[in-house]
Amino acid sequence: MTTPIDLMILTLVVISGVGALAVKDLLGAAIVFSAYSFLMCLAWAIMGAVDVAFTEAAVGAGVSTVFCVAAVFHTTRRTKD
Amino acid sequence: MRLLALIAVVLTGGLIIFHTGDLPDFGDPNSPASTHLSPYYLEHGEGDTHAPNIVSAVLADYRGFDTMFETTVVFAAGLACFFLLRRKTEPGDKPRMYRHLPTGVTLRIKSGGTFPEEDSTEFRRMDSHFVPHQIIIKNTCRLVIPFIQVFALYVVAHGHYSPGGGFQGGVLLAAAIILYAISHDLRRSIHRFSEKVAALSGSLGVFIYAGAGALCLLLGANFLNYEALGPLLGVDAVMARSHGILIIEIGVALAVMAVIVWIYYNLSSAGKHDEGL
Amino acid sequence: MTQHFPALLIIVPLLSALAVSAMGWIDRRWCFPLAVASLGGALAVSVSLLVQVMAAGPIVYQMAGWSPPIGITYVIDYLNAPVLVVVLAAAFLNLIGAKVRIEAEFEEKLGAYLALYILFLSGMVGIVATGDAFNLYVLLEIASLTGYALIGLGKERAPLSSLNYLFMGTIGASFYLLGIGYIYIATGTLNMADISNMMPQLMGSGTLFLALIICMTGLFVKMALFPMHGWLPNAYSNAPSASAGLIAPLTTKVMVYAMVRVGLTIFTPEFTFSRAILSETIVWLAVGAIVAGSLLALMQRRLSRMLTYVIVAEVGYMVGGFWLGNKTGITGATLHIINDAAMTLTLFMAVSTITWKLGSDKFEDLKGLFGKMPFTMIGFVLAALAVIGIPPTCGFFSKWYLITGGIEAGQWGFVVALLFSSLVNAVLFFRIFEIAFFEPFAEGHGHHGHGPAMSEAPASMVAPLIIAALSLIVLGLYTGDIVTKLIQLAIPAGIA
Amino acid sequence: MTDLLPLIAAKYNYWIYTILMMIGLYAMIAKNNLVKKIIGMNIFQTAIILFYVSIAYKKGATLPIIMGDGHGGGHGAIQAADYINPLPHCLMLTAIVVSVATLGVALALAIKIYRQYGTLEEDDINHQIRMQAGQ
Repeated sequence: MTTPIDLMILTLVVISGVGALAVKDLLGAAIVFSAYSFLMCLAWAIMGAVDVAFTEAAVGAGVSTVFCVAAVFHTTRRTKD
Repeated sequence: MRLLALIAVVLTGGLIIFHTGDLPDFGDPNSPASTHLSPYYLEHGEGDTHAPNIVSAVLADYRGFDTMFETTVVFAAGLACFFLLRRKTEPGDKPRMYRHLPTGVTLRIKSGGTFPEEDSTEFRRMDSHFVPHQIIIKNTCRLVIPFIQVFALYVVAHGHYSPGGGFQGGVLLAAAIILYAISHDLRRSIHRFSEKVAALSGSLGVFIYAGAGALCLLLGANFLNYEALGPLLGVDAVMARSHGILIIEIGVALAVMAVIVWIYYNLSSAGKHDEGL
Repeated sequence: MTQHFPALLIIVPLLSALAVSAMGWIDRRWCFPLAVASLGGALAVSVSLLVQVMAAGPIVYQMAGWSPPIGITYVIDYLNAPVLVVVLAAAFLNLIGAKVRIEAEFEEKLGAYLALYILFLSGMVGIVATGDAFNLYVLLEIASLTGYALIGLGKERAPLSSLNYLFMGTIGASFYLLGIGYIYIATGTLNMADISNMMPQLMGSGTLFLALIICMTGLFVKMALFPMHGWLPNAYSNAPSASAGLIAPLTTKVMVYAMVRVGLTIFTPEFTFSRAILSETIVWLAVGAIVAGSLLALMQRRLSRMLTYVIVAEVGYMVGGFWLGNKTGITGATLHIINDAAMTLTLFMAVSTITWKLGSDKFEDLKGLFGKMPFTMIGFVLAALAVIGIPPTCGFFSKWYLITGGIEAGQWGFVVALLFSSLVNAVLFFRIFEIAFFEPFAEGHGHHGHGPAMSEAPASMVAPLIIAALSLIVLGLYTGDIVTKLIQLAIPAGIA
Repeated sequence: MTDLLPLIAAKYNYWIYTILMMIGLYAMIAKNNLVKKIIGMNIFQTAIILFYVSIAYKKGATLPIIMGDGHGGGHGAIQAADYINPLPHCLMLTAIVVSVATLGVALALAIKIYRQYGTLEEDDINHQIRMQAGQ
């Protein structure tokens, strides 16, 4: 049986995923997306995929966010959706 | 467009959810996925490669050919970002900002004026006049960066025994350099780790990987069969595989570090390499 | 050393791509010779593999020395040996033909461009040669990622087209990856031969049927089958022409090859064609692709854009032919992979030569082109005849197989669509011949009646073009051999 | 309800992955802003990684790092059922790397597009293209 914390984290993952797409500010979206990646990394660590979780923590929550912020810095923060 | 997207998405999702019932239950140890191939890796992985972390063994040895292309993908992404974004700018074509460190005064020098020397201790170049002088951030990063780098080296070298390996270590090494670039500025980071060095060490990293494989081929074994390196390293076949994994992890780490930093340089300055985040 | 040739096929381009990219920073003069040498070497290896396969049957190469289900294998058999030769030959000819343009357009970034070019090619070669379902995904991503970059530095709308291509390409590749996941959950293995060994016990599996649908959807997106074709015309027509000449002949064709491989080798034909409704639907999609591609091609006023819609229609030919599910149809589809790669290569090289001299490929600028660039136009005409399907050229034979297959399967819609598309192609190309041959040269009317002076493109551009055009006739003449000695042997016995 | 609950719990991961995939796919097709589309693309890719990681999980098993004295002989035979399936993990490392590579290239293209059109909104860009074509 899956533990409640596992279900909770997965639900949070979905919420933060929707949040990243709903925020009307690209810098905010990048940061919420970083939170999404981090929660995903937690979910994977719980499922025993430590190598994958480690990579996601370094890449998804770290480098990807830096790339997104860099791109937003050179374009614009504003968005219509 | 939105309606169309919604229909497509709901169709796909519906199809997949409809078939979820056919899948084995989550965590079922008797599903075909867990019984056909993976027991071999678990039971023989350590004996074959001397790497208790089976993920590393599979990644770098059994399916090492995939990983070679994984590294190549990263390298290709670096090349692609460079190719798409990089543009040359002539130096001195716009005013520069300098801060006089002892007084904190900001100077704006128009093009054609005399600029202070690049390594001057009194004047420091800034991206714009509102950049604060963050002594706390700079010094904290200066303290943290060496530890990140040492940890990254540990992650690379200890990939056989614990989670981690070339890719994760490479990303951490890159993170240290990116941290330096953010806390100080992009120019100083490029001064220490230049674009050319990044590009060349990206190629070198992939070359270490593919070259190790090709060396096995020259020694008469199949491509990437590290057993062939045994006589060269003076160890038996199992240890040769273990050392082979280490060699290619180092190659991956080098390539990934260089390329991630290279991509960061190009993205954070939109290809101009003058001022970063 | 011969037993290592399947690995050399990949190592030679990969190592030379690294060397080329390094040379771009050290001494740019070495980049081009290195690239040509590596492609030439890989081409020689692939020809020798073709000879080996024809003499001694399929070759299996175990990467890292692990036996098949455990490690990754490369399998060279009757199906992919000829495709490998065509892929490498097309890239080689295009590289030589585009030398002048590449050096003029990307002088600063020559090393990066050529490295991306070779990496793209090594991805394509890997997709064709691999015997591992997941390895195919990784190579697909290499080819796609480099492809986005090669397209992205083109004319004004290129970045946007490239980004749209990236979105669609990622959707396609991710769907393929998802399909592999479903295969893995049902069988527990990733090796193609191993999966197909298990298929007889899993005939009724719903999971595998879903996997088949998802994999095919992914590949259809990547090959731009009709409802998902939106990205292709923009991406190909805005790309730099050196890249278009590489990507247009290879990407869609190699994706069709991957579809054939997934359909025949991973899911055995018994499973792939077991649900009539699926085959029917896909054949009708292919009919839609042929009709829509032909009609949209008629509406274009630019040569390169017209050709991109011809590609959309050609994808319909191959997909439809394969999903007819009979031996003739699959033979036609496989033969058409080879022929269409050669035809598209010739057409795009001709367009590249024309735009190099004229700076435009709008129809009204093509006037009097036969007098001005006779050799280029010879190549163009040959390729056009092949696309229309006139007998001595190769296009006729594959179309013949496809139509026969359609009649055998009773798919009259497909047959009619093929005939309609041939008619439309005839209209398309004869319209261009008319503009280029009969109408007077725009600036020549003040002079004597001798017509415009000849001003052909440099020989390094025209010679590869002529070679590619002649290959269309050679392929046509050797159709019998290709079919009986290779393709017939590649099709599993289970197909009627 | 009593039948449904165990069913949902047994397949919860698969449900979540499908939902995430739908969210990502919808964002990629329907969103107007290019960076939002790129984020949607990454969500789509991570959803598939979640699917693979869920395949690998085994109840009552531990991490795929073999415990023992490190010489392969000092302990009893290794029971495969005691360790989580390592193969999908290895595949997904590759997939994560591919996704970050794609992200880098996509953002590079987005910066290039912004430089060219001064906006990241797709409808504004299409509008500008139509205006240019009309002139």
